[in-house]
Amino acid sequence: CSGFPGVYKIDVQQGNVVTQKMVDQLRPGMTRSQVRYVMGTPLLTDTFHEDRWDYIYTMQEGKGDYSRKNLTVVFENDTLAAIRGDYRPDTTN
Amino acid sequence: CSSNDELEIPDLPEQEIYEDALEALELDNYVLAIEKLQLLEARYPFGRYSEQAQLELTYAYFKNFEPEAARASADRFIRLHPNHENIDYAYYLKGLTAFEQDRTFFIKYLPLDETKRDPGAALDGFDSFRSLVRLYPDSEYAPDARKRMVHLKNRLATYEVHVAHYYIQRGAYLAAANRGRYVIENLQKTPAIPAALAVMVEAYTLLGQVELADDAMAVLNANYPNYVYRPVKESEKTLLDAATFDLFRGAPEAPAPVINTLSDEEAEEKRSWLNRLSFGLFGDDGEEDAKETQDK
Amino acid sequence: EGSFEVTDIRLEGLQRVAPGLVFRHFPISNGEQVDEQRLSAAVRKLFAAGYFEDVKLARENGILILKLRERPSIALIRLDGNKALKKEALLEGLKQTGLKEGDVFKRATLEQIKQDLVRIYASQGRYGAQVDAEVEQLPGNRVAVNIDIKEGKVATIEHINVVGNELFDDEKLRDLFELKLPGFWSFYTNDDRYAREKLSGDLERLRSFYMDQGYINFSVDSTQVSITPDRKNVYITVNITEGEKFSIRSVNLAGEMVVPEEELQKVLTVTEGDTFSRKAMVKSQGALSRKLGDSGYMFANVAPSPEVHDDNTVTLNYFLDPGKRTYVRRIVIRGNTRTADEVLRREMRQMEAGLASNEDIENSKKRLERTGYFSTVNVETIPVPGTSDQVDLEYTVVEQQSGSFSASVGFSQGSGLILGLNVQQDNFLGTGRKIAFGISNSDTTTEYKFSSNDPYYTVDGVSRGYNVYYRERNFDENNVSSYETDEIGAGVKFGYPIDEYQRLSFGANIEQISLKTNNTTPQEIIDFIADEGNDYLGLVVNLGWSDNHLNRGIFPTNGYSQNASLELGLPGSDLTYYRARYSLKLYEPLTESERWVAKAWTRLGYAGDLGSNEYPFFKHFYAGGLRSVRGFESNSLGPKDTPRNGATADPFGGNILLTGGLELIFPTPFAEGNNTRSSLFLDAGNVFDTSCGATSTNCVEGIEFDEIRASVGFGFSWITPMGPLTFVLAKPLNEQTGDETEFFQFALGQTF
Amino acid sequence: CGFWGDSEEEIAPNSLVSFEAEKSVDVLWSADVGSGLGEKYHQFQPAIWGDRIFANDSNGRVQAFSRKDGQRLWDTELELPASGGVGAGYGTVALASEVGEVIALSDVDGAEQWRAKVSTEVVAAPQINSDLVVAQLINGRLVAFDRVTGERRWTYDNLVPRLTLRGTSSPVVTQNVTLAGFASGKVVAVDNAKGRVVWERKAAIPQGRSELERMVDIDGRPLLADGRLFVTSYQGRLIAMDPRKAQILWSQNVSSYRSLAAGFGNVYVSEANDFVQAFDQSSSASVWQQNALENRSITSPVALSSSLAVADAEGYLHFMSQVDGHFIARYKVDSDGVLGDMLSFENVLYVLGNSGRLVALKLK
Repeated sequence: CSGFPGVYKIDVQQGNVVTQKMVDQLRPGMTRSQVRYVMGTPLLTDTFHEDRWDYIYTMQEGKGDYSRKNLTVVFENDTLAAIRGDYRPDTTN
Repeated sequence: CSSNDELEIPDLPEQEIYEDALEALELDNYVLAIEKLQLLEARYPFGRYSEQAQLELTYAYFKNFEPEAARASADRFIRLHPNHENIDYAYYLKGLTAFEQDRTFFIKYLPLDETKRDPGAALDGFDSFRSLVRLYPDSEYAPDARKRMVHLKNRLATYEVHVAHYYIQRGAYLAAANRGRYVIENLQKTPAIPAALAVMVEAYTLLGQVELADDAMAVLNANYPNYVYRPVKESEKTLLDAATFDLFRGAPEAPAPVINTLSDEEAEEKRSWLNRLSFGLFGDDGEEDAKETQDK
Repeated sequence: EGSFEVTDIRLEGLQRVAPGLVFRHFPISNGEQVDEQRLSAAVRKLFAAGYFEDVKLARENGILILKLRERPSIALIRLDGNKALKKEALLEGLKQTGLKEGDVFKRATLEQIKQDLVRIYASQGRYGAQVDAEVEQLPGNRVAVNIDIKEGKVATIEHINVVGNELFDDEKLRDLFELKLPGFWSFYTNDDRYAREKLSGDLERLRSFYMDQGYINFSVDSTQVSITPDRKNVYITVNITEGEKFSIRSVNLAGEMVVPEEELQKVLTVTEGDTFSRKAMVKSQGALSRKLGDSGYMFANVAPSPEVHDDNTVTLNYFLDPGKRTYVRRIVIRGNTRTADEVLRREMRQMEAGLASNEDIENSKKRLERTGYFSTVNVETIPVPGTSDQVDLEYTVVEQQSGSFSASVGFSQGSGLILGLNVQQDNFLGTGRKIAFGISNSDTTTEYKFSSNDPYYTVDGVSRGYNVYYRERNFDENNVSSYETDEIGAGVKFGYPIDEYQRLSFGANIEQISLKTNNTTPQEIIDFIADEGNDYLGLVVNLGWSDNHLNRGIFPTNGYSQNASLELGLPGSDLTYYRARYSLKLYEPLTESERWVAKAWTRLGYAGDLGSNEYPFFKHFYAGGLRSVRGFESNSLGPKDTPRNGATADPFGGNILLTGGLELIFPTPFAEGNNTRSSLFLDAGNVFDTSCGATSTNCVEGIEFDEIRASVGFGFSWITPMGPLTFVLAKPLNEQTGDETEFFQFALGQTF
Repeated sequence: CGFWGDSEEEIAPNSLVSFEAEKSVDVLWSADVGSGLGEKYHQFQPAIWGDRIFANDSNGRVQAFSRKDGQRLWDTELELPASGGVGAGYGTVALASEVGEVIALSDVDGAEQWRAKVSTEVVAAPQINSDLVVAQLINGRLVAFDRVTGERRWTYDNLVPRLTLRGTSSPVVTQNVTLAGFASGKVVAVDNAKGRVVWERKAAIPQGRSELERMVDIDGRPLLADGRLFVTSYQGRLIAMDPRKAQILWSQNVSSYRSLAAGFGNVYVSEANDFVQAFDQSSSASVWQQNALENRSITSPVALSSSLAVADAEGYLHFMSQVDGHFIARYKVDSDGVLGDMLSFENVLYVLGNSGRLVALKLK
């Protein structure tokens, strides 16, 4: 049995909330501060990956289900070069 | 009712007051020494002894357990006499006051693991020691200051790792990764670095950031080849475990190595026999219960 | 003369000023080429330093000679005639304006001393003070400054006149003022001394008084403050226009709805038709920004803008600017020099590196307070520099003794050597684990007990605890039916949360009890042993439910806590029984400061056998005593046993417990801080027995309400380093013959 | 120092000086004007019109007496907190209250004619001419009402500092100009038709740093004598002006918050430190100074035939010779002391003491 049946567990949320509206505003060549203005300050910036910001969002519900989303933003000499992860900028409009 | 015909303090010459003060200091009568030195400062503010008297006054406050007064008098000395030859002593005293401020009598003799608690005023001590070491590297107090700085830095690093381990257990893996990163970026050259890297590896793995985890592991193995990486996350305790007092649970693979601050790099400690018997109450619980070696 | 090279500098006339000081202000040093112009500039700079009355320059080819005449320094400032203000206060005041013993004396300082002192006295309301000072030469180029003060009387407020008030009379409005006409207490409170800040504070109170009752157009037109020529009396006149009373026409929200509007509407406490009140408007503004804060918008800005219409109604608009979603970067914990960081962090509902939520931050603070390990808990939100959407949280705690420690060694002819050591620590060595162990030895009881409970056996708060005890008791002495028991037992207990406030618990104990009788053991016990024997081994299961909404662990002032428990002697044990208990504590603050609180409590119990054997008498409920109906000796209420061989009847307890009470908690006079609690109480209750033994004489079956005992009294509790100290003065209201009452009761170790 | 508040040493009033009396006081009559002046530093002054004298107490009770024998003619109970003295003239008696009301009574029978609201307290007696009743408020405002109907005709506002000296000067209302001194230290002439400023002069300049040191109130009533206008100010100057051309003729550094008196070509001042000084009206030279009454908190001086009279806080009347200021008589008139200005009319001195007793007396 998973731990104690019926135990109340709190929700554990981590990381930045990312919305499609935000992602749509991303354009290649943006500076770091422009990305930060659109997406907010990233909570995950790894020491060994200067040129990469990860906008990860995880939610572990007390009731059990777990969801995770991530958007990796890659810079080349300080301008936005690539976007990887669970969102696609819909730049049609 | 305030009789303000105070006794007129006789006008003693500067020399005599200073000698009385030194004598009181010898006899460890710090209250009297403070009184004399304060009188000297008021009567002969620019006298021959005024600079030296201020240093002695700081020392007397420190010995008399008056941290605020000691810090204020040290600051005033540093401001007034920037190029006095034993100004390094003033920095040192200021650092010592802060360092000792929190270690009240009661706490010193309790088996409390310092690295799990609030460093408190000791942090202010860190800055004074750092300016002492930076400005006067060859002062006679620099070595001890450096040693205390190392001790403090290690203690802070170990504290961060403790918190990271809690967040791993709690399931807040990004928080744990950031705590690990804080040690790497701010508290370099401490024995807790490998444990901090290990936490980052585990946190990134649990976050599904395989690439970041592998890179962190690479850095860990490169710099600390003989460090044995072991995840900290314990499987969830079940009803069965609870009922059978964990005896059949099988000890979680030995938890990440204990970070010993001043002793050798990677001592390892299993959960002691006494600890298991006393249901985790007494003795070493194997968690990063860093021993704090005797203060030289 | 052109320029020349300075080979050496000689100082003449120095008495007390250190040479180092001169060189620091004289910007010329050996080996420099100097000319006339540079020399005079240097002299001017040295003179400006203020240590010297006169600086002359002379030259012997390369050697520069500075002829200096030091300005006298103030060796002593003597004050005379100062009664109301002590010498230290005045010297401190002078120091602020840069004038203290040891300073250099300049002619201007004399005039400055007079003005500073007059201003210090004026700030104390002594407008009539007169000060004069003169200088006295002392040997060694030093001076003493003698100051003579006539303090004069303090200007008291003679008259506060409010002009233009039709709706409320002067008397009512004057009550709002902190500035008061001289009253009986004025000599002590000094509230009749005029101070400009106090007046502006009073006007603010006047404005909110009106604005909170609908008078949105209220205004203070002008105020005049005048003082009598003898500077003893102050007259204050406040001219106001009250304006009309307004009600709220409609409330609407505007701006970016990041939280669904219905949820925001729910939080509002101002509704259409209410009388306008600025306080209510501001309260709803706070509620709105907190609601936004709960979903991550910590820096939300809610601006209320009332729109006044001429039909005496107001449209209340709230403009919402949520700002950016905010995240918590780090949670720093300060002040826990003894408690381990994890013990605090595990109570937190707000996570690091996650969305910030006001509710979680506030709830974390409450949970820390609920542990009872800290006397005060404060939380501060600090914006992270360089970001507009990250904050750090800093929780600062002040630790306090939680638990108790008592040791006693003594000797009494009655019970021989008395040895007692009882330690109960809720936060043992700061690990958050609760440890209690006791060793006591006297001829009525010998007891060894140990119990421990780890509230966080799992990270979610599943607790696990153990207890083991060995106890020999002789009930002869302490006013209960007399018999002796030998008990030994051990058990384990688990508890786990089922929501933010409720917990379930279950535990199992193995108990071995043996009874011994003596010639005064009452009949009931003799009969019981006859039926059931005197040796019982059993497995006892405890099921529990608790629901704790209290706002603090120790001395709560708000919220309620209730718990119910069921103890079962399981079949297969020698004695099968059930013992159900329920207790409730309810705190209702009476004032906003929550220093006056009404409390209601009840403790109920019902027990019975499970068929095969009689309900064990030693599991009876008792009533009376400090944690029950105060004013009666502990355990002395309820049915009595049937004595044998001429012994007196002793309380026998019962299987029904009915107790409760009401309390008024009030602020302890002369004591700040929250480590004391005083209250007036009304207690009531008793125990009853559903079945009396065949041979029992003074036992009545079933509940009789006129048997309920009650008492009133005063209780005081204080958290000492040794643990909570409680004493009670109680007056029973309806004691009956045979009741054992106690006017004064005292205990170390429990609060009530 | 006692427990009940600190017993600072009071600055003691000078003791009475002994001297050889040259004249004696003859009390013509005295009358009781209600429950006295209360302790609220009320400076009530009686008013004379024709052969009647009017006076009020602090509860709004106004009475009229015959000037000859003190016989009470009428007595009106207004049941409101009077804050200023009473003004009389041209058939109207006007009184002001603490809650910002000006009340006009008929001087024949004391019946109320009209009542008007003003924006704040009035502590000076309203002044009356043939067609206006002018009141000066404590916030530096002058309000003129139609004497008969009470309808507001004009107002003039002068900005006063936040902290002022208690008490306001009563304006001098001539037929077509009103002269008023304010707590701002300014003297203003206002035309009675529309209330427009004719001229404005600074009688004193505030000095010093604290609000206390910068007070320059004009609290005494300006004095029109022989074509000159004399104005005193607290912590300021005594100035003599030409009221038409608003030109300052001379000034003397004297601090006073009292009204002035004139006689024998001199102008008499009760200084703030209770010295009495005489200055020549035209040359401004100081003729004589009487310092014996220091710290006795004396009232404004009043010329009575050849003598100059002041009263003090212990209720003594001191008569000095107008020639050289030496004492010629003394008489205890009211044990509660005298605060308000006194009146002299046809060689009779009328004194309203703090106990509420109105006394008419002559010097023989």
